[in-house]
Amino acid sequence: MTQTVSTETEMVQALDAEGNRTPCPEYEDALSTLSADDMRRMYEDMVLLRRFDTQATALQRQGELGLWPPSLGQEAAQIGLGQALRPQDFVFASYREHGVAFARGLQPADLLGVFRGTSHGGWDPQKHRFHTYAIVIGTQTLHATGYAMGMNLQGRVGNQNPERDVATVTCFGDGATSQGDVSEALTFAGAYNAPVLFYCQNNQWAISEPVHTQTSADLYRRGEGFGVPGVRVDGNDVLACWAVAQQALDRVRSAAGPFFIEAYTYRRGPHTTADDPTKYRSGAEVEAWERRDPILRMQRYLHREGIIDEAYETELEERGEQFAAEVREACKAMPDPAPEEMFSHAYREPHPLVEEEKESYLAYLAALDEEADR
Amino acid sequence: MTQTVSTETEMVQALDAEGNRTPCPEYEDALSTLSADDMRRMYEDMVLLRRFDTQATALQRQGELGLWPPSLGQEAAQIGLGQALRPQDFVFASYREHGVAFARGLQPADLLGVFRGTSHGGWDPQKHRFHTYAIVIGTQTLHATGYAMGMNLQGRVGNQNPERDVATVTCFGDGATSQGDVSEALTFAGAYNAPVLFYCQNNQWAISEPVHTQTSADLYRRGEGFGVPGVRVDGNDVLACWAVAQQALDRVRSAAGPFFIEAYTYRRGPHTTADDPTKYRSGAEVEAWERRDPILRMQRYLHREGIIDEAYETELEERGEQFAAEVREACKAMPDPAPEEMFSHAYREPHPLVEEEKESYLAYLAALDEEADR
Amino acid sequence: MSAEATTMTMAAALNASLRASMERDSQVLLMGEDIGKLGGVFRITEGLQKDFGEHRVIDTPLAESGIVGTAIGLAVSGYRPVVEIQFDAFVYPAYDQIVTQLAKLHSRTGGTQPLPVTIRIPYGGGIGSPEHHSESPEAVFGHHAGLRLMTASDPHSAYWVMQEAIRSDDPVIVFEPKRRYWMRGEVDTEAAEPLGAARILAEGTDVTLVTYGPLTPVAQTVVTQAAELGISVELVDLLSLNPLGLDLLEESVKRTGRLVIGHEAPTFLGMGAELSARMVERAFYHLEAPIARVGGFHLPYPPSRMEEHYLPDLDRLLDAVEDVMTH
Amino acid sequence: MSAEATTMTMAAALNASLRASMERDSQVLLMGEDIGKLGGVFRITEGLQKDFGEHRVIDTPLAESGIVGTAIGLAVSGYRPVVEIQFDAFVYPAYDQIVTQLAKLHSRTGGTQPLPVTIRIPYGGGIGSPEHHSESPEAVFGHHAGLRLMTASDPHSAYWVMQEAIRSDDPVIVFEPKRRYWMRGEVDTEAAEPLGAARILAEGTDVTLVTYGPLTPVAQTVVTQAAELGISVELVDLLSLNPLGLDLLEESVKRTGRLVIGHEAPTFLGMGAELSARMVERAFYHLEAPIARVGGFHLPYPPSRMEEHYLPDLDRLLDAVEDVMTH
Ligand SMILES: Cc1ncc(C[n+]2csc(CCOP(=O)(O)OP(=O)(O)O)c2C)c(N)n1
Ligand SMILES: Cc1ncc(C[n+]2csc(CCOP(=O)(O)OP(=O)(O)O)c2C)c(N)n1
Ligand SMILES: [Mg+2]
Ligand SMILES: [Mg+2]
Repeated sequence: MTQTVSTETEMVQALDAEGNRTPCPEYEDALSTLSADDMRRMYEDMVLLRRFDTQATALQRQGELGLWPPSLGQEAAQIGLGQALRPQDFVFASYREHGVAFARGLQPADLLGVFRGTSHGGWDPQKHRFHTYAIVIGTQTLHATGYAMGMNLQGRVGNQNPERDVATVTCFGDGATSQGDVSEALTFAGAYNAPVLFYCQNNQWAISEPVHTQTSADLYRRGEGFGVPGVRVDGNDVLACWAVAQQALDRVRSAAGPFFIEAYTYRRGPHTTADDPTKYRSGAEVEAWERRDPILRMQRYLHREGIIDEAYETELEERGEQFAAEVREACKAMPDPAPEEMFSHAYREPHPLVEEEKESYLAYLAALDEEADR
Repeated sequence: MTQTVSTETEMVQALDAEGNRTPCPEYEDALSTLSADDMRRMYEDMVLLRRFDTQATALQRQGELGLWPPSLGQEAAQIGLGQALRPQDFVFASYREHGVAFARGLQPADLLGVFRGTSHGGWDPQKHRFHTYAIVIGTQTLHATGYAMGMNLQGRVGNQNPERDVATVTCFGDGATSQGDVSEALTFAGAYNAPVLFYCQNNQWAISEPVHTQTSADLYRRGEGFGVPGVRVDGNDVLACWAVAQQALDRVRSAAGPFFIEAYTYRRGPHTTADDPTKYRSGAEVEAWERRDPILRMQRYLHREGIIDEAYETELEERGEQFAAEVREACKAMPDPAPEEMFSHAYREPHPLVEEEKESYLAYLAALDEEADR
Repeated sequence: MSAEATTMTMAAALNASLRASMERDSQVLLMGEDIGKLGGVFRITEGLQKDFGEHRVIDTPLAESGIVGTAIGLAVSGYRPVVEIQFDAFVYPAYDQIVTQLAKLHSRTGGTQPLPVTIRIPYGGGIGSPEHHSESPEAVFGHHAGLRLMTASDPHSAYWVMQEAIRSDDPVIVFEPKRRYWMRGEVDTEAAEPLGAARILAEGTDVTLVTYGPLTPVAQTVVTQAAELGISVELVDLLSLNPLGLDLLEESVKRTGRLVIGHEAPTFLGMGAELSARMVERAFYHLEAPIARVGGFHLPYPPSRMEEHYLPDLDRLLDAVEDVMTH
Repeated sequence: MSAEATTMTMAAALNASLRASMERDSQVLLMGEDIGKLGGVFRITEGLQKDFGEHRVIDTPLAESGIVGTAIGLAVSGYRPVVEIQFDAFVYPAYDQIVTQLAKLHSRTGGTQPLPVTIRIPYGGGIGSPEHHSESPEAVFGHHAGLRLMTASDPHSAYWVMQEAIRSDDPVIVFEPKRRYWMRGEVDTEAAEPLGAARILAEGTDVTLVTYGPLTPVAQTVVTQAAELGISVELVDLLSLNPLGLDLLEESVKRTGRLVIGHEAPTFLGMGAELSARMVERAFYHLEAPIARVGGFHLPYPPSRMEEHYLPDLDRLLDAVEDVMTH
């Protein structure tokens, strides 16, 4: 069996699995700036993300979604990054980054639509500064790098102005690191000193393949040979994820060049609702990672610090249930798009063949309707 | 101006630019096995390679070749590797590896045909254990890695049998390291512990682009993040190239896993005869590298050691001229292929459309001929 | 059908065909993402790693160019690799290796180096999947010489197409109609007759309908329904997309004088364009009406809640059949 | 032609067009391998880095997927990148980025994100180059919706096609006929009339000949020589390959009743297949003879000493014209 839990010691950590605050040498300054509110917000976001994810999984089982890729287990890695972002930053992510998406102001329906099959994305990337989910593994890392090159060209980094300097972030998985595109993104980022943060959630699995099928090396070191330094963080420790991301983002905004973070975590659910993980991994492994649950850990810490209490928890649970109800409703309210929508955005400027096909198909549908009416 | 000559100190070296034998710590054992004959052969091969290359360049100027990619300046890197290979090894190379090709028994006409336009390769890769030149940058690194995976599967490595254990080698340039395929080859090689040697001739230029356009990092470290360790060798020092290659090949044959060599050298000629390097680099840079000429260096050393003398040099020059004459003759003797040849090997098994097109085109040609005859 | 015929799904037929190939020839090995323990996301390789070992059923890193590129090297080292691409649109990262290397190496080596590589691609839509999981990319491979393209429309043809592909010394791409994986049918694993590049599934006299892969079962219903309307449809099913079984189609068109071509891939520059052009070249004076094409629109494959509008279906095919009859 | 017309090569016209675009719009930037100091291997970008700086004329690492992928990101950040692919067959490593990302992102973002990226590809053969330097890959991009494809056949059209491509908010691939880079012609940089998707270069009554890009100058000679044989050829030149200028072609075919299609790309699944199928759909009852296609063979592009046999030339086109006249 893969010993995925064993490398804990090499990672940046601020909270151990029991929720004890451990010394976090290079990040204590950053961590000391966190208020109780900040930390409570991290906890809340993780709890709500999980509630959302459970709800979405249920909606898939009920046939409301075609598929769902759960974020279960990766809450700390996603929320830690999400909260470290500034409004002006721009994120290019793959299909499992629900926590990051929420941090960018996306709505549940935006994400659900992609898996309900009403849209392939559909939101305005500029509005949220969060690009549409990428499904072809690794492609988004190049888009992020290009965007970051643009920020360099526009002088949007290195102005010592944290309100204005832009960090570009790309999120991807352990499996994605094998794709040529990801290496080319590291190449371009290194060559142009592009202000981009490579944020790799190593959740130990790419569908049924453990990370050692991809590589025998440590992922956080992947960028070095391209001129992109990196660090590994305990991806189940929201404080550490936040601190490492925050510092890396500052670095990137300051024009010091690209950076690579490996958030070492675990995908506790199936790859998607279509997957059967019992085919390829042991219950013992999953249980070992349950004991490192990111929410539990933070909960213990906040309780111990007196930042949250039972009353708060009860209220949070209620908010979670209400959120879930909204999610259910939003999902079911999403209508099937009308057929003419399909023809709307293939091109931005008029295209005679598309026009022709649209007209003839709509005429055909109308004729079918007429026939049916008779 | 790029300071391409400055990193000498970080490289494995056995002969300095003046041809003095310098201490070469990890490789002295290997070097001590070289006989005077061995070293003379290296020198000879370099001299003949250069004569060939000069002749081919001249043939291009005379219109006998469409194009020629000169190997000028890279003789040590190519011959050092070539002589370190064993008969059972297999090489997958790109279009400039004339020295390696000769070491595998290729004939001048084989190489010239590709640039005369009579063939895209045409030799049997199995016969020479040298695949056809790859022109699409980087693709061959994956073929080599796959071949090496095959050697693993067939138990053709790690038998402590140097006559039988197979090393697979792939040659590519500094520019090629940016291609996704090369990174994917490193990925597969690392993941499967494939017995493959990545042999990168960093000749400082990819057409008009200096190596720092590709990357800010050291190329010999590119593989580390994929689990492929590497070393940089002075690519203008044939003894060092041989020693480093020899040791790496042994390592690879012993099933210790993939390895990466960066041979730090310089492309002194144009990229191809179609190129005009004065557009992008200084004469001073080229001159600096002329002073590090690989042949001169070895010549000085061999003279000093009494391994070669004036008489030998005269005789070698004569052999060179004779070789050049043969090359000229072989080139001009190469007939234009008959049109039907074009239809011969697209498929191995019969293909009705190809048959149909062939028949109708040959009939058309015959009709044209008839018309002309009238 | 011989005594060996048994009823199974297309998925099971493909699995059995891969198994038979591996038993027959120890040089056959399988490569791909998640094909080992998981048996592939469609379970086509289910149980094969358990029975043949990790050295013959190889889980690869997540990199399609790498998979095809190393398969080429494995072929040069003597193997017959059978590569699984997880879904149609994920073949594009391997496009360069397929069209500049796999397709051309035999020719480049002057015919000395065979490249017996099979690439399996589950293709087509209709299963409610997200973006990139429902495309039909056959045409963009057909334009490049050096590759053979095959597909199947029922379990029996799937079994035999896979046999032929793996036996071929040319590189072959097998397009597997993923929405038919669960279709059941008789499979005769001892059949003696080769299936050929094209076959007539229903004889008819008024109009020829040619389809392949996932659309052929729909076309079979078209035949029945057209008959009710008094139209006799001859159904031609293509099993090879390169080379195309043009002789059989030509004969059919010459008999019926009318042709409807259906496929899921976009009409524009799709396989139907070539079929139409060839039939005009070969059977112009027999044509009594314009050739009709029914295919996907010139649009990105839409979100699944719209795919029923995108995919050619019974109604659209029947409509085209009726239409060419009124000319 | 206005007073601004000057005689120049197609290479110079393209260079002037890029320069004019960069002067007009500061968001236009150029990216590619060797386009800076060297000015590109064909010198199309000569002098532009010197005049606009390294930030607007960017030498990239040697990685086509990376070039297109980062161009997409640059477009999202507000630029209008113009990408040079060094030679036709070197576009294939970028195939995935082009067809799954560049072509689809506008649609994926619900029409909110324009992708004004231009990809310049020198294409076609006839210049005695090694393998991979002479291909015509337009068809394999045309099959994917979301891209516009353009080409040019003389310096003037090259100038204006590039203007239109860079101005478009859709991604455009411009196929530049590399063997015509040195062709001279009048260029009117102040021309007011748009050129359109297709244009008639010679009016004729007996047969329509449609070509594009590098073959059009050959087709012009066909027109002259056919006239000597008493055949009046109408020559249609396509400047847009997606969308196709079908209306103009249809009218021409309806007038002449005969059609010959020529291109360098392989006939099988080439642009000619679509043109033939469309004309059959639109002008069937006007056709007096089968439509003839003249294109490359279904073979890898051969070594240059054989390319004269591979490429459609004057004789083959003329032969086809005579042939359709005898039907
Ligand atoms: C190019 C490409 N190949 C294959 C797939 C199918 N696929 C979807 S997700 C996945 C595994 C991804 O693993 P990882 O990058 O670790 O991300 P995770 O799912 O674990 O978040 C695969 C193989 C794909 N989407 N794109
Ligand atoms: C995929 C691809 N893109 C572009 C080219 C055009 N090209 C040919 S050689 C070359 C530079 C190669 O540089 P390098 O890898 O350093 O090898 P060198 O020529 O220096 O030996 C380029 C860009 C190509 N052959 N293949
Ligand atoms: Mg993963
Ligand atoms: Mg180089």
